Amino acid sequence: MSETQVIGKTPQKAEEHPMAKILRMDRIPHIWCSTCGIGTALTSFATALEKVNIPLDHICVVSGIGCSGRIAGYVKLDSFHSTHGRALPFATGLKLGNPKLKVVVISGDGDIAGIGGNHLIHSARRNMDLVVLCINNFVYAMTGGQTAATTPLTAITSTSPYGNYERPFNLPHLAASCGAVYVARWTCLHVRRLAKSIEEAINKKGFSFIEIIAPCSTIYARRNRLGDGLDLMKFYHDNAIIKHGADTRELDIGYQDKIIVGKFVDIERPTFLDSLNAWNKKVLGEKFREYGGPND
Amino acid sequence: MTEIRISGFGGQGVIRMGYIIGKAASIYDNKFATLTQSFGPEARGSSCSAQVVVSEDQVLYPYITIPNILVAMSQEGYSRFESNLSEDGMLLIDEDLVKPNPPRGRIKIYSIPSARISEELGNKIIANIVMFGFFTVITGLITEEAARKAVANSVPQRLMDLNLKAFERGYKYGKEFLAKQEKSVNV
Amino acid sequence: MKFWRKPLDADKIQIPHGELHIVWERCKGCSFCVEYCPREVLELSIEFNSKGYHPPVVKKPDDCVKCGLCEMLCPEFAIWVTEKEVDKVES
Amino acid sequence: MKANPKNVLTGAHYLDGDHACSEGALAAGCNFVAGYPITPSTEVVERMTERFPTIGGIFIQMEDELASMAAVVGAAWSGAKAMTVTSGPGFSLMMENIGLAAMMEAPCVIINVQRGGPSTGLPTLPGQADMMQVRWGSHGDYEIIALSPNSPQECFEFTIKAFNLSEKYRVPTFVMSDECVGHMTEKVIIPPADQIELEPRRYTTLSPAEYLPFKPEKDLVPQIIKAGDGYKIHITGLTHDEKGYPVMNWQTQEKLVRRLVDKIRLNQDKIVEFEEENTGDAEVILLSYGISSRVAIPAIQKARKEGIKVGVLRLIVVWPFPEKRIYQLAKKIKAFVVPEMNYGQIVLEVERSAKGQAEVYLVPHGGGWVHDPEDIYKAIKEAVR
Repeated sequence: MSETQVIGKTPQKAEEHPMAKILRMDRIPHIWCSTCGIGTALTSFATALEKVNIPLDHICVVSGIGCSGRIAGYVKLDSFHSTHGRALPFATGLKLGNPKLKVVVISGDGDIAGIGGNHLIHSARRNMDLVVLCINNFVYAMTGGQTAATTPLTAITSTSPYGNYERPFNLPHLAASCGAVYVARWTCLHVRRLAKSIEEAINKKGFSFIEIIAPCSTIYARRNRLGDGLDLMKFYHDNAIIKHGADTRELDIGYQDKIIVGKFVDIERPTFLDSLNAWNKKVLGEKFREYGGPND
Repeated sequence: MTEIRISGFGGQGVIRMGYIIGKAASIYDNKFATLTQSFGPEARGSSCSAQVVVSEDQVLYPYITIPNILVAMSQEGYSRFESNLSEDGMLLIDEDLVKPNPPRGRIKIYSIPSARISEELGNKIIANIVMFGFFTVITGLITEEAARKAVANSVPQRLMDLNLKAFERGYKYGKEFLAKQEKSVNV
Repeated sequence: MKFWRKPLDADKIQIPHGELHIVWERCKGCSFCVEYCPREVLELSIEFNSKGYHPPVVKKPDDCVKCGLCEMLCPEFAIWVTEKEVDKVES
Repeated sequence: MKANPKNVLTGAHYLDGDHACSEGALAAGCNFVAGYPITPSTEVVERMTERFPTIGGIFIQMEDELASMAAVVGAAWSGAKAMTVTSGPGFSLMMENIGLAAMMEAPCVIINVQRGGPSTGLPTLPGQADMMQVRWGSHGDYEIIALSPNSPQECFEFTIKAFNLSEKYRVPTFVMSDECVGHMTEKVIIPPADQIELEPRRYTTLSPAEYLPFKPEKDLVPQIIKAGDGYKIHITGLTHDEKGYPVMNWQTQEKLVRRLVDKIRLNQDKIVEFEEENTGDAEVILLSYGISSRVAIPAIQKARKEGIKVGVLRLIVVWPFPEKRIYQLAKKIKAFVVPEMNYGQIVLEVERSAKGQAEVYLVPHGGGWVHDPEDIYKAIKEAVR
């Protein structure tokens, strides 16, 4: 480590960040803007990984494209940075190719709910054993802040300069109604609860979906004159209401309105692979040969 | 080289009959046989057809051009394809379902109540196998042994007896048909 | 640490002391750590780092109880805290 | 490496081309298929769904072709032998992630049972008009390998070849079948497993500390690992260095993309495969591939009977293109005749390779049926006049 470390104002000998075993420190500093929330979400993910019961060798991260999509490049795990919107089908292939893997999809709202929306609903319907961390900053940030499927009504974006008039998705409701077995929403301020949720989701079998509301200061906050990322964090502090088990139909996010957060769904349902194996065993009996992975 | 077209309506096992002819010729008689079939809405609705080319040498052009044999199991299949049958071809029909015009050229007509026989056997779906038994005798294109093996190895185990029975009925009907014809020629 | 009235289990209470580590050049000056430190241990430096941001500095090192919130909120992996020593409660 | 007997349906079978592709894939060890139904390719996956549960393998019907191709790349990276199957419109939808497979150097096989286009075109009738799309359809520069069968027997054999080439060169490899071959039923002889040679995946022997996922070996192909092996790799569709990390500059682009192209171009003598017949004293050479190469034979026979010296160059591997051989032959003959079921695709490559040394005649056909051999015969006569 060549960087100077400071304690107080007195430079001290370098030590590494406790997350170094999970992060690719050779790639830090990352590309995200000052006061962007993605890094905070990543820290929560890393914190959760310290506690899960799965060996790190078996945990993979798949991202799509965009700001959040870059997360795959910063985790020291088998990590894949795929194409726009296709993180979920890529992850589906990765998981089914080797069912021993635990695959976590971390990507943005544009990627998962916009261009990849079809994959989201079908992955949830199948109860594919994946964890999805959808970092929602309400815009297509990397391309300069265009309207997304999550942009709140009236918010200004580069392609809705007079305000957005398209109804946004209520993502937890979408995921839950399609069959996700674990659904939660937190903001980047709720780091501990978020880490706990991620830990639960990783330890759970089936399709888990966590929406993470993240500040985008450079694009979203600036264009809407909401201050910087810190102002958005303060907004979350004052306006996020924790309501576990809330009816997912009531989780719409209005512009600068209350944000309901919490764990909304935590149920059991057979996964795609469980169903495939159980059904074939039932129908084919002795003749069925379960696929166990690439070394089969 | 022999070109065969089997026509009928969906659900009669037209394609399956083409498959069994091709399998008998290529797998059990060691000839070459290429099956092509009409796909699309036509396979699901009214009429459908299967085409088989049987040859001593490799079949190069996969489609039939002027068929030597037409098997018609429906009036529509007959009307649609009869004009394309070779002038000295063989026309095999289900006599209850197809009312043919007087034959053109030297075309010979061979008829069997295949649907009725299959109903007697208790299952309409084996009309094609009855027809196949008849076909085996009438055309002499494939050996009896190959034909039986092809039937046995192309149907589900639980339906094998029924199918073989259907084949025998068609085969027997064919033998009798030829004997009758010979008699009428001799008289 | 002093209490007005000594808790019954005072001998079991251990309050950890944190030691903060800040990577000066990695910081992008978001000030999340400063804002949300529950004991107001940190403040923004008046100095710039080479990227032009004001990283945090430790204002009250003795007050850090190693809650780790700064570490978790930092989007840059630029601050973390390790355990320094543990205080016993005194009456 | 020999095929696993549990996967191989040894014996003589009466199969259509699509089912023969399935048996080829199984014999090659394919254990993952993601697909979306589309005529006339669906029979391939239907047979896989029937066969997989008893031999160990997973089929998943994805929500669309974009998902299918993305899942194939994911599965390849977790160690599966992965394949997808499609036709016309579905092939177009796969293009972006075919580029991802090329960039991530994921060994995988894509079967395209071509139908008439553009757009929905002729779902139940043949075409050969995706021959340029398979080569150039995704954005950016890359190379692929494509084979074209003309019978169910070749559907079986070429699917195995495709898997082997995709493993050897870590490149998406295509079986460019068509509706005619796919829906044609003929005898297919499947040999015993010990007569089927398979190319093993090029797993690294290096430790995680030494291993670089995109450091090439001598033949320009890097060694691979699979997710979960503890190597903790990062793989991206962005331009990347040997470590796999994205680097956005022209030097990295030059190094990476040139290697992706060169690993096929510089190995092309080992990849290219064709059948050549009577080219020694030929005046005219009939050059074709897939079903067109088959319906051309009666035309060639007829021309030869009339004393026309016709040679044959039939492409088994269409991409990479055998440009060197075509140039050599061009110098000795009058003309090439190229029948294909499109209005001029591979013929452009023949012209390019002949470098003006011989005339090149296209015998076009818009698809929906195969060529009338008579039209090919006429073109041969025209070419020697």
